Amino acid sequence: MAVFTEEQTMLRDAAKAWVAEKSPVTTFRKLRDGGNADGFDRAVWREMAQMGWAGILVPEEFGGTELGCLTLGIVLEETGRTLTASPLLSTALIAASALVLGGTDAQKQQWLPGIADGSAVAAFAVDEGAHHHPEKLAMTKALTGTKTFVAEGGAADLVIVATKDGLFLVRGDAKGLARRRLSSVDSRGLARLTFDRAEGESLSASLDQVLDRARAGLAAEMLGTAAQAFEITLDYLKTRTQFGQLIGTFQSLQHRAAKMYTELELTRSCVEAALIAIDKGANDVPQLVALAKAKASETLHLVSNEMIQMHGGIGMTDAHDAGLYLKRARVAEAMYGGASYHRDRYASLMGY
Amino acid sequence: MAVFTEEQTMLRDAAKAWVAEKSPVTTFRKLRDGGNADGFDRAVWREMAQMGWAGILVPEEFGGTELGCLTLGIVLEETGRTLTASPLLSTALIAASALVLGGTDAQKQQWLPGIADGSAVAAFAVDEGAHHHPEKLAMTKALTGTKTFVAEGGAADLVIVATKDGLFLVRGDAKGLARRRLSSVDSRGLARLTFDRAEGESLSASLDQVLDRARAGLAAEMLGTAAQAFEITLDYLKTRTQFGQLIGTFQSLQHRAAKMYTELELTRSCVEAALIAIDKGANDVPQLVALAKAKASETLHLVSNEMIQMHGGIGMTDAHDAGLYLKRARVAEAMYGGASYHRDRYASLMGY
Amino acid sequence: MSDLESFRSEVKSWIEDNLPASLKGAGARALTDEGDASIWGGKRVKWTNPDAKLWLERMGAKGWTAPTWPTQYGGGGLTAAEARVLEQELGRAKAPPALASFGIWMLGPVLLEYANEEQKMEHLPKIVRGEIRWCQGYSEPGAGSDLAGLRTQCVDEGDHYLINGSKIWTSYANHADWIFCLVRTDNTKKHEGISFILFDMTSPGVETRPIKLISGNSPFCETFFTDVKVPKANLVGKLNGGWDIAKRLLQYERQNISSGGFGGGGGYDLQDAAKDYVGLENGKIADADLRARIAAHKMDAQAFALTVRRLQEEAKTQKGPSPATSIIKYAAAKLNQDRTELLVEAMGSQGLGWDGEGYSPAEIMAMRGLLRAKGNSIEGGTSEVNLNVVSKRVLGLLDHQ
Amino acid sequence: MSDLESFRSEVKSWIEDNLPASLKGAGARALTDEGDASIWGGKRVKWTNPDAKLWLERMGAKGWTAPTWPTQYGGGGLTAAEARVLEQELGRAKAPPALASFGIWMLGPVLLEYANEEQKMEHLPKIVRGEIRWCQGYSEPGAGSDLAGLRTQCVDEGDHYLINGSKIWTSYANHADWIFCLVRTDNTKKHEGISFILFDMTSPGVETRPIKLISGNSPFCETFFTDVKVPKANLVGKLNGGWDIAKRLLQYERQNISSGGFGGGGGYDLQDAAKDYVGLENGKIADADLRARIAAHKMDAQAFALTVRRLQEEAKTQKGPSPATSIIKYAAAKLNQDRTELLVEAMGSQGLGWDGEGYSPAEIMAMRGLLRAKGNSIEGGTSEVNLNVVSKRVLGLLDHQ
Repeated sequence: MAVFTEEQTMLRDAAKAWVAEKSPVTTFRKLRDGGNADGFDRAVWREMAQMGWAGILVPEEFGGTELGCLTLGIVLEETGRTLTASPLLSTALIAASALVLGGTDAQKQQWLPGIADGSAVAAFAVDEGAHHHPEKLAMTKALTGTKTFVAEGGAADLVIVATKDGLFLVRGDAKGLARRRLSSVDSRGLARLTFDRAEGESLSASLDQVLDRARAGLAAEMLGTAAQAFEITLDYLKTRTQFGQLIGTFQSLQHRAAKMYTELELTRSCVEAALIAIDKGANDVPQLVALAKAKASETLHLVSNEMIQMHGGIGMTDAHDAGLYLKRARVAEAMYGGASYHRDRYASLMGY
Repeated sequence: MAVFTEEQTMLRDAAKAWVAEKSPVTTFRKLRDGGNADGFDRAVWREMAQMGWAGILVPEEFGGTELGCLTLGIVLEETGRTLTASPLLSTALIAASALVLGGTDAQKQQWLPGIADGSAVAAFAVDEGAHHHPEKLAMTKALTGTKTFVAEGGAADLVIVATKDGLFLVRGDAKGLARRRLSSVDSRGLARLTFDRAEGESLSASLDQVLDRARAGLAAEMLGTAAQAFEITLDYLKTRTQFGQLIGTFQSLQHRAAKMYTELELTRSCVEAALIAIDKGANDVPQLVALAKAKASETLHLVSNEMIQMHGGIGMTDAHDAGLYLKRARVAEAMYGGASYHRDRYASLMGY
Repeated sequence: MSDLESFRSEVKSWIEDNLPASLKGAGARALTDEGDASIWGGKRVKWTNPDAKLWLERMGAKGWTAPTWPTQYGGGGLTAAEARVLEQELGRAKAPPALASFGIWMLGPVLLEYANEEQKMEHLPKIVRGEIRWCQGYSEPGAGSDLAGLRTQCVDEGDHYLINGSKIWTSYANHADWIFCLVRTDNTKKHEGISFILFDMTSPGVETRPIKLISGNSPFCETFFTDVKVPKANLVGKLNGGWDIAKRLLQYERQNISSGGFGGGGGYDLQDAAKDYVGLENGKIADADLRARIAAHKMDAQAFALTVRRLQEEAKTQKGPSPATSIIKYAAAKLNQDRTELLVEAMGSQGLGWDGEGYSPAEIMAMRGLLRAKGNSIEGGTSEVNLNVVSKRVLGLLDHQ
Repeated sequence: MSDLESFRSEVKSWIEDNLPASLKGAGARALTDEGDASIWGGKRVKWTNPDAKLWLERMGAKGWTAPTWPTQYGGGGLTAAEARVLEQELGRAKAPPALASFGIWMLGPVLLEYANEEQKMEHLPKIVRGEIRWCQGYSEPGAGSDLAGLRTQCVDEGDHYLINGSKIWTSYANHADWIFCLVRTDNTKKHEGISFILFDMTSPGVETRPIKLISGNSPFCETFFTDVKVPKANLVGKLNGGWDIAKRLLQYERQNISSGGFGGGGGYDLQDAAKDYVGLENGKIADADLRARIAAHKMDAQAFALTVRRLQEEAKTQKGPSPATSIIKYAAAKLNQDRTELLVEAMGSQGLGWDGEGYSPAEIMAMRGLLRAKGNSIEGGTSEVNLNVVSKRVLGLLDHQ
């Protein structure tokens, strides 16, 4: 990983410890089996906020620490490892970014303290159809139409809405907004939102800028998910015996493991570079973000498939965690554009 | 392989025996090192014609046997195994097809007997630029312009020329035709032909029909090349020792070998199906030919790369045959459209 | 008229007379986990459609559920050519399959080869008529790819065997009447200590527990044997000679998987899904990257279908399945995984539903199909084992020393 | 002004004063097989450009050809931070490299670690000044990936060693002055019977024979030793202790390959070639399938470059190359192969030339580059060996028993 500051290293260690104690995969499994309608546990989210994570992008005057996207990415990676279901991405990264980048003083005052202390949950509504095409949105400032594939859309207290006329801020309980929860394969809090001349306020942040932060943050979470899926699988290779041998001694599995490791290392470089570029306000953010999201999608796809295959039959059972990683993988791969979308975007950005 | 007739089996065995005795890879190597300008040996070609191969598509009245494309494909596969350089594809398959499908009686009388007895060598001139785009030809019946990547173009006694106004037959010594031999990586007889109001006769065969036969025949040759490259490599895996072990006992190489074998079996099915469909005049020839050429290109690409890698350093030396297979592979892959072209064509044919 | 053509017209009119009207044109419903369970027959079948029962009875009486098996065992006694005619005519009439059966696909062929006369007379006719539903007791928790590492004990108690142990991945064990089972009869040897035995699933001491898969279905069970008494006459072949039978049966299993390929994911064709969800631009799927990958997959699928047909034609002169079926099993699994992944990708976020509102049944089926397909490269021999088999048995490469 | 900044201005003015005018802005010419041979220095160097000679002499005198080596051995004695400043300023001035040298990249670091004082004083300064050109005697015909299987005999004859055997893939052995060589000094052990020795290539009994590659170049030789007498003082490290030195040196070799990546194929950028040969449609490369693959490759290349930089930064706190360099070597080889294949594919039939009329030099270079790149996954440790190293040393997986 990148060379971290002491503060970042401490934060990572704290996140690791918290996740191990408070949010192992069994926690997510209980949430799923309990049929939680929000797709996350509000008490857990408040605990995460108390750790300071909800305010990592929020300026100190509004109760945050303003440590930047790389720092938030470190936490997202750790929570991604155990499939922790929370509004960390939608709220602490996306909504906080939209407000910091484009909110009026009044809007900041109204929302940022709540974001930082975990009392306000936010969602980001972009997609209007089955595929991610933010460059072809139909919805206008009239705020009428449908948004789908909205993470935390069912529970959100505020919704950042992307339209062809820019971003808008709509309260979760706004007039003209109807929400329907979706039962997605990853059992997270996805929803479809229907707007009928909904009440909203304009935000002056650019959609592309907020979207790129969303993608980079999601890529960090996916890196954690992939890294953990790989480590679980590697452990299995070191303990499962067949033909009187640890299966990890079979060369074809060794080479596949080494290739996964290589992809994970490459992906880590891309994710960290994108987050660092965002924090620096560098010119090549769009390109680095496309790279990070595409790589994270490809790597998580590969690792989640290999996790099942290398576990054999046991990985196919609902009782094992492999299926949970696979299911989360497919949703995260598609969200804010899959590998195919970002390859196309990368090529266009590079002028060919 | 497909269930062959007794005649086809005999022909295959005869081809195998002839190739082993008269045209092993060493023969091609000598031809290359000798700097033969034609890219093939005319004496050898006459011998092949005496075996009856040049007349496999030629009607009996013109000195041939009219046994069909599958039969000719069997011979092309065998000659492809040892990289036999000959005008078998350009003359016995492509030119004979063009004449049989679209020649007048006079044209047939003039050319088919010579094709069947090996005295006439033919070439097929299609591409006008670096990439295969027969649907966008610029040359018209005025027969003015440039054709490149023409196999046997330097030596041909007659040239079948593709234009947007259909096929034309141009004598090798026609007025208005200038030829320049190209030194291609596969050391075969490629040339660039420049036409300046060249004399030619129209042929009524359709370009697509002749082109599909050319592609299917080339795919058969490539299947043989790939199959032999694989067998040479498999032999090496069974004899080369490293770390006190035959390298063929290493599981990662075993799995890669098994995957190559799988691809070869799949490719064989496609090549044979395309040739059989051509002989039957089936409706799905274009689709099956796109499939066969794409699959043959992909498989030969894979096998020629693995041949070098599995041989290690020795395969990198000019003294070893691996380089010869690799070089021929890249030329054959591109000729009459590579895998990318035929994937696009297949999708378009299927309506998406 | 040739004998074959006269047979064809005989078949035609028989179908015309015997295929119940309600089933005409019903087509070959996919035999997926989600299919109608009654097609599997057996003692505990619950017929949802009386015409389906009638159709099985009529086909069973003719022996046409097992067309090439000898008539003395209830089979159809047809030649390979006649069986193909039968298949063609059933296809033409879009008749639904009368019976889905591990007895026909897997057990029957090895009984014909290895069982004694009494065993054949006892079991084969009931298989043909769909009266007994069989399950396969092969894998164990510690013996998956390394099947021969199995530990289920079968002890000779003089007048009977006593079986103790457990199996896993027993398909539909909770619905089966009988099991064909690999057991350990000698603990001092590995492959040479295995026997092949048949027994009644209602025997005291047999318990089954369905396994929930990641796709939400439970086509497999864990199966536990505690002091199960089995008559000694139920041993097939020689004591400690079960491994050869086991391998043979696995070949039939792979061949069966191969010829049908893997299904699941619903009937939505990939190119139609791409057109519907991604749309066309100038007649081409608008996402050029996805289009290229769909075309590549479709081409692989056609290459696979051509290969299955070619191997079947070539196999006519041979006896039994060839080791090349291992490449087919490997390729079929990969194809089905590619197909279901592409289908879900084409559907975008609509392909990511688990259930409930907001997703169509075809969308839900697509995701469930993707999840279920991950097992294709594990069940019936992993892809890794298939590749090992090809490299050793077909390519002649040696074991690592 | 910090020390580093004052060092920077010192470097700047030194370059200004000492870089010959004709070389200013010449840039980092690729050190490919086709490059100017004089950059390799050595006794037999033929200077094609007197300014290049001058530049080497000046850089060598400062020790800046080996900036971090101690000054007592002729090195620059710079800290890592100073060396980076030097590199930056040379880059800013687009100065050509003064010297390409296996002595600096591979031999020097292990001499610093393993050699005795006399050996360091003898060899290191000449390496720094480019006076002696070294080659590497590692692989043998029967010992490629299994390097420790080497058989070249080194027998103790009392006052000297006698060496018999042969090496293969000795880079530029026909141009080298001296060789660092692995030899067998004990036939009863494998790894523990290997020693690391240095000797003069003009010694009687040394013969070299260039190997022609499929790309048409001959960067490697077969090298034969017949009763070559070598002073006993030329042994580096302990007798039979050469394997540790060998492994260490291989790490430096891989690190060297990694940091530079593989070159070749000419300077034609892939996306430019695609634009020129395939053309654009609506601003996108007209072949959408090729475009997607070019984008995927370019993204992999950027991911690789970011990773090299990240590992370098992380390595600052560590000592010596880490096992993770094996993934870099593996990835670099694959990337260069992908790049050269795509370049040739983009050029279509124009990329398929060998030489002569009808093809531009860039087109010929593209094909030669493709052919040469096939060796990238073989030389300096095959990709298979790299993956073995990663799985065992990084991932902790065990050997097959």
